[in-house]
Amino acid sequence: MKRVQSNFFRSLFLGILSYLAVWILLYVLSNNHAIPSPIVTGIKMWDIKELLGLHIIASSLRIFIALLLAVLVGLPIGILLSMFPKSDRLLSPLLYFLYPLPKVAFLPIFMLFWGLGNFSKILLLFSIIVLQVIILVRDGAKTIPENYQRIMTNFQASIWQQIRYLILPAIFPNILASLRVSIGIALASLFFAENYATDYGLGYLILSAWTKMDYPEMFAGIFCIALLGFILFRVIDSLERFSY
Amino acid sequence: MKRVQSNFFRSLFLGILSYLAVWILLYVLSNNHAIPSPIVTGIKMWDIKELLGLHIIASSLRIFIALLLAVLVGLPIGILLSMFPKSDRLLSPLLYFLYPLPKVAFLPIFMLFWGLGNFSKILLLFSIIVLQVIILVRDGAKTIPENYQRIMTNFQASIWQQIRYLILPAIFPNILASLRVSIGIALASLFFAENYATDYGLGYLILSAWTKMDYPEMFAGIFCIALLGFILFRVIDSLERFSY
Amino acid sequence: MSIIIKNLNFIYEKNQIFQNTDFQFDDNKIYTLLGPSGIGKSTLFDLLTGFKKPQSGTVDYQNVQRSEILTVFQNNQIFPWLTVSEALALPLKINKVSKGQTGSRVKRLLKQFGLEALAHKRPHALSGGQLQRVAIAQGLTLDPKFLLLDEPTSSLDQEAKEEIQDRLIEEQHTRKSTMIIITHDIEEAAYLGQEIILVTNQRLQKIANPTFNKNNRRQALEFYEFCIQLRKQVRQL
Amino acid sequence: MSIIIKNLNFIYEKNQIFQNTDFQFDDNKIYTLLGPSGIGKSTLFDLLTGFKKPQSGTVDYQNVQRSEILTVFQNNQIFPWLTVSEALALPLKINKVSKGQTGSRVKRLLKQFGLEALAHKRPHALSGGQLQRVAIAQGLTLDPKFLLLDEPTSSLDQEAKEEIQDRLIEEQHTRKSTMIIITHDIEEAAYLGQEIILVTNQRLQKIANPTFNKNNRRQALEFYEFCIQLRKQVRQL
Amino acid sequence: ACGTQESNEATPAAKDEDKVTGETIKFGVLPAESAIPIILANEKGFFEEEGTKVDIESFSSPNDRNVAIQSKALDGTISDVMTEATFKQNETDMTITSGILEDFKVLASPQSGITEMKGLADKKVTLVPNFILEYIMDVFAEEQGFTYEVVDIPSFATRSEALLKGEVDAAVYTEPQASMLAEQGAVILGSSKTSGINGGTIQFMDSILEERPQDIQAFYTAYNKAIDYMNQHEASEYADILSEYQFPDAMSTYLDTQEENYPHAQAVDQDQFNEIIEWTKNKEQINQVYSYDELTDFSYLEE
Ligand SMILES: Nc1ncnc2c1ncn2[C@@H]1O[C@H](COP(=O)(O)OP(=O)(O)OP(=O)(O)O)[C@@H](O)[C@H]1O
Ligand SMILES: Nc1ncnc2c1ncn2[C@@H]1O[C@H](COP(=O)(O)OP(=O)(O)OP(=O)(O)O)[C@@H](O)[C@H]1O
Ligand SMILES: [Mg+2]
Ligand SMILES: [Mg+2]
Repeated sequence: MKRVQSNFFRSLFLGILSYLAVWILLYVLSNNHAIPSPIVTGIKMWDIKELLGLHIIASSLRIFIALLLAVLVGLPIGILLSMFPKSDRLLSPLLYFLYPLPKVAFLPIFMLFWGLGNFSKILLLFSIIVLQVIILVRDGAKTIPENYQRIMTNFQASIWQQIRYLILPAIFPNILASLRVSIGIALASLFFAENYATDYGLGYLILSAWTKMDYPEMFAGIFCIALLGFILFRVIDSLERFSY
Repeated sequence: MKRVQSNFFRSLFLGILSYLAVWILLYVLSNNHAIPSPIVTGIKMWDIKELLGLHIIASSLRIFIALLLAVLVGLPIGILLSMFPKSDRLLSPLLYFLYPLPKVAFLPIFMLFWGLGNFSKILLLFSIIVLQVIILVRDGAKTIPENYQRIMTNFQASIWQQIRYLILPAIFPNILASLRVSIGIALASLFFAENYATDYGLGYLILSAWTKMDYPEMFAGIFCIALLGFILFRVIDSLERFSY
Repeated sequence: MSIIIKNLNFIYEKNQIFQNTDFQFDDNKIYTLLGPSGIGKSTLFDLLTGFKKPQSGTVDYQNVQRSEILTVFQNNQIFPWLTVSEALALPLKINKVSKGQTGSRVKRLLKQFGLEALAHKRPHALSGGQLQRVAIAQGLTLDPKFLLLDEPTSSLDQEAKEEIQDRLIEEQHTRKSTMIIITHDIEEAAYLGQEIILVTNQRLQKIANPTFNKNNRRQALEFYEFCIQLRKQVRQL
Repeated sequence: MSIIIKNLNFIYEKNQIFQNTDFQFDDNKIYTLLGPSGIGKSTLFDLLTGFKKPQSGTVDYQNVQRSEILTVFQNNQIFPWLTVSEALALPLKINKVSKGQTGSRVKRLLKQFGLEALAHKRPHALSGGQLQRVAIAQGLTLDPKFLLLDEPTSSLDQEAKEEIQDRLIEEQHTRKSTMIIITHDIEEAAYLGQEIILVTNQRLQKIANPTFNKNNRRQALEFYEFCIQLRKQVRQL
Repeated sequence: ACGTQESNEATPAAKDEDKVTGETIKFGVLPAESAIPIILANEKGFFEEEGTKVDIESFSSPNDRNVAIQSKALDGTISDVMTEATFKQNETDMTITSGILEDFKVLASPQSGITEMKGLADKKVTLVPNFILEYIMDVFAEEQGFTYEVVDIPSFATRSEALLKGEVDAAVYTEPQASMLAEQGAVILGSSKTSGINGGTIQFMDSILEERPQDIQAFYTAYNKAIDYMNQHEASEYADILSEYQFPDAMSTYLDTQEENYPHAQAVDQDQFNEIIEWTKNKEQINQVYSYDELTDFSYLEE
């Protein structure tokens, strides 16, 4: 446990350091007000720390719920598609059509059905993530060696048992990979999900700071997204221990 | 060959059909002007077919170049990270920080350095995709059985040979998966990359139709993105044949 | 209780493995299968369990369920994420055996197969022979009426081999089940087989029916004579 | 030309495999290693190739490069994406052998190992014994000074086994290389081994040095007597 | 498809008798000067005094707002004449009930060296085509007799970077962004307010106008109270409210430099309206000409 923690802080430190290095480089290279100095941004962050906390909490909650829903829905679908090639042949054309759609263009639909509140924001995030999860889980489950399936058939495992004892442990690394991708996309999408009718959320913070041309505030928000992402990523990395 | 083709058309047909079904369902359910009927949209598409073609070509080219660059850069980096755990420990914190950033927020920076032209658009797409590729390739290469590494060591393969004869074939399915994810994201990001200073591109088409509230045109653009995505996905599926 | 093969035809692409093959495996017996490498012994097992479907002909179960037939595969596949005791518990879990029973059964098998010290190891940390013993033990956790073993002792030293052979005979005896064992070891075929079958010529062929005294065969001269004779017989075909 | 083990200690977690072990493998010889399952034979191979590092002690190469030592692993691992002929060509490609030479060498090996009909098959479509022959052939594509074979004939029928054994003897003879062969088959150990080593007690121990006539041993009574004696010797330890 | 006209005339009659319902009015705003009276009315309790309740939903892009309107997620919004006409064409029935406070400025980029409107002849101007920004630019261009090239950059922030970096020669902006850009070196070439160009509007859904006209009246009473408040107080006094709504400091600075009093909510000029509709039709943004009476009803404004 202690080792894991010290690892976490070491890599957090490394992450922040290299992030700052890139930032300073850009700052010096661009010499433009659109890229504020890390120091000015740091001071800004300190000034609005309570507010920042609220923004972070609001965004984290939305992301967390959306991720949870996406895994709850996407995981079973992905597994089913991999187990029943027929269903895959039937459904994957639709998936392939829906996947590349810019979900943000469907805001009207989300608003129409679910209003302006949190629910439609979470659903927007969900709709972006869930297809990723489905496709990565499906692709992962497809690479399970045929031999392994044979063992389960040998023991006359029911479908549910095959999922429980073979597929879930076998695709655990794929689930982690799909979570990584999903978190990245979810965080980047906050930016669109939170650009209407909200008072809290990092996406909202960044966007409104941008409109105000308050670049230090904007970069404070961006840094928080990066930090939030980093922490979520490390949490996922630490789950790798449960992988074989 | 013939089988593959007929398969393609079968699934294209299925895809369009189910896509239309979802669309019609939404159309009927919402009964709102923001979701035009497929027929009206179809007529619109026919009316602007030449223009639509140009939009598709412009977007495809941008996506293609960005994807190519992302694979050329991301594949080697991902492989190196997987081969040298030290480099992974050093670099992954930065990756984890950069990955979740909303790249669109850096548009001003891209513009600053590379102007309003195609180059900055492609670079924006590239910056969105390349981190996906790196992380999915790395995660994929990490799951190569230790036994396989042993065989290569046994034959005293150089690093380059290990990549050529073991890692590339072994992670081929992962490369395909990362391409799928990347294409999805790239197409969805067109929407942002093409939202400035351009005359052609599906993202531009959708956005300008949206501001004009010309919903049939908007949905024509969305349909084209979906179709483009579908075709790219099927191309990738067909590459699966080269997988073991 | 029997598995009856009738007029079986099986072809891989252009490679005819069985042609109009008939055979019947009865209950309460150990069959040993001999035959050159690549002739179709493992394929036969897949046909018996229904994992592969013949192009024509039938495999009928009489008074036996598919779920009462179990294979121990040639490659000793154990899921890489399971420890030895988890691997032994898996078939029991799947068959919804109670926790208590599972625990005691796993314990007994670990002991019988000398795997106690390895209970918490994963497959990658096992030697070839250890893995093979785990695979056999896994096949014995349930009480299959028909147990198909594909070269179950190929990676074992002589002593371990003999131990496992006796273990198998005892298990068969107490359970009154049927075992079908593929082996390349003539002595093993002779020692274990109540019927010895040769797989060749796209057919199954009974070639011997050892009748010597069951106890202490390994010391009996009679046994070695039989082996030498069997070896000659196999070679001639 | 030799590999010299000095004062070797190797421990897996709490499991001591070798303790202050000394041994020397010389050139132009076939060694066979006998020993109970799980004693550390495969581990010894990993130590000889440097794939595993001893906790203390040394493995020294004298007049031999690491690149001239090759292992044929116990599990016959062949990359699932390669066909048989691609698998045989792989080590040659890695060693930058010219295309023409690679082609003819692969062809010869396919013929010698009776794999011609399987040249374009992938591993999943091979039988256990076929896979094993591919693995051995793969080990022979290059001309290693030391070839380490880990139970190379465990999945082969008697006839194929004898063929491979003779193949190995011939290869060793023409190349004047050294082979170290792990086996559980006493006859194999006696037939192939110019020196027979028992792995046990965390030590390597020469137990026999068969000196009977090299030709036609399989027909010689002398050979079988030797085997019986060897078996007893192994069992006693 | 065209909207029904009878509703416009029917509603005002009933409005005096009914009591203000107190139900919420969902009102969409963008972060611009026009939103300030509404924000103040809300924060200073003027809406409450009138017995009504307003939920201010703020949007960062006109697209999102339009979508919300068409999804019937809002009861009223700030936009402009051409947006209203487009809504109508898209069968979203709303009626313009007043104009708004607004001041659009044409800004030249610092690098361009342009100091007067004429200098923009054949230059690149970034704006959102088909809407009020282009209309204003067109009016200026026509007055001065030149043509210019439109560079379409919908994203607001990207537009300002393009301007400051000199990627484009000019841009059209509303307050407070115009002042901010001016602070950073952009040159103000003209102002819609001083040139008397007005296109911005407040409109409500026909359904709410029909069902709760008294609420809308109350809305305007409070709105005017807020205007009075703005006239009586320095902007710096309510600067913290503005910053809570994510307005930059430049907003209060700009407000304080205004010499004239802000006007109460007022009707949109009919000639101006017709010109805008004509322009919008010419842009093929709408395919029919809407009349003043069809789209407006200013009877909710107290005399
Ligand atoms: N999936 C497959 N596709 C095509 N041919 C196959 C496939 N599996 C096996 N074969 C071929 O079928 C033949 C029989 O294979 P099988 O595994 O049954 O042999 P076996 O008798 O078990 O041999 P061994 O003793 O070597 O294990 C072999 O020649 C093999 O090459
Ligand atoms: N990676 C590992 N971690 C821990 N223990 C291991 C590991 N690999 C092997 N062992 C243990 O070390 C011992 C020696 O293993 P090894 O594979 O060398 O045996 P072996 O002599 O080759 O046996 P066999 O004849 O069964 O192949 C075994 O008891 C095994 O459980
Ligand atoms: Mg077999
Ligand atoms: Mg071993």
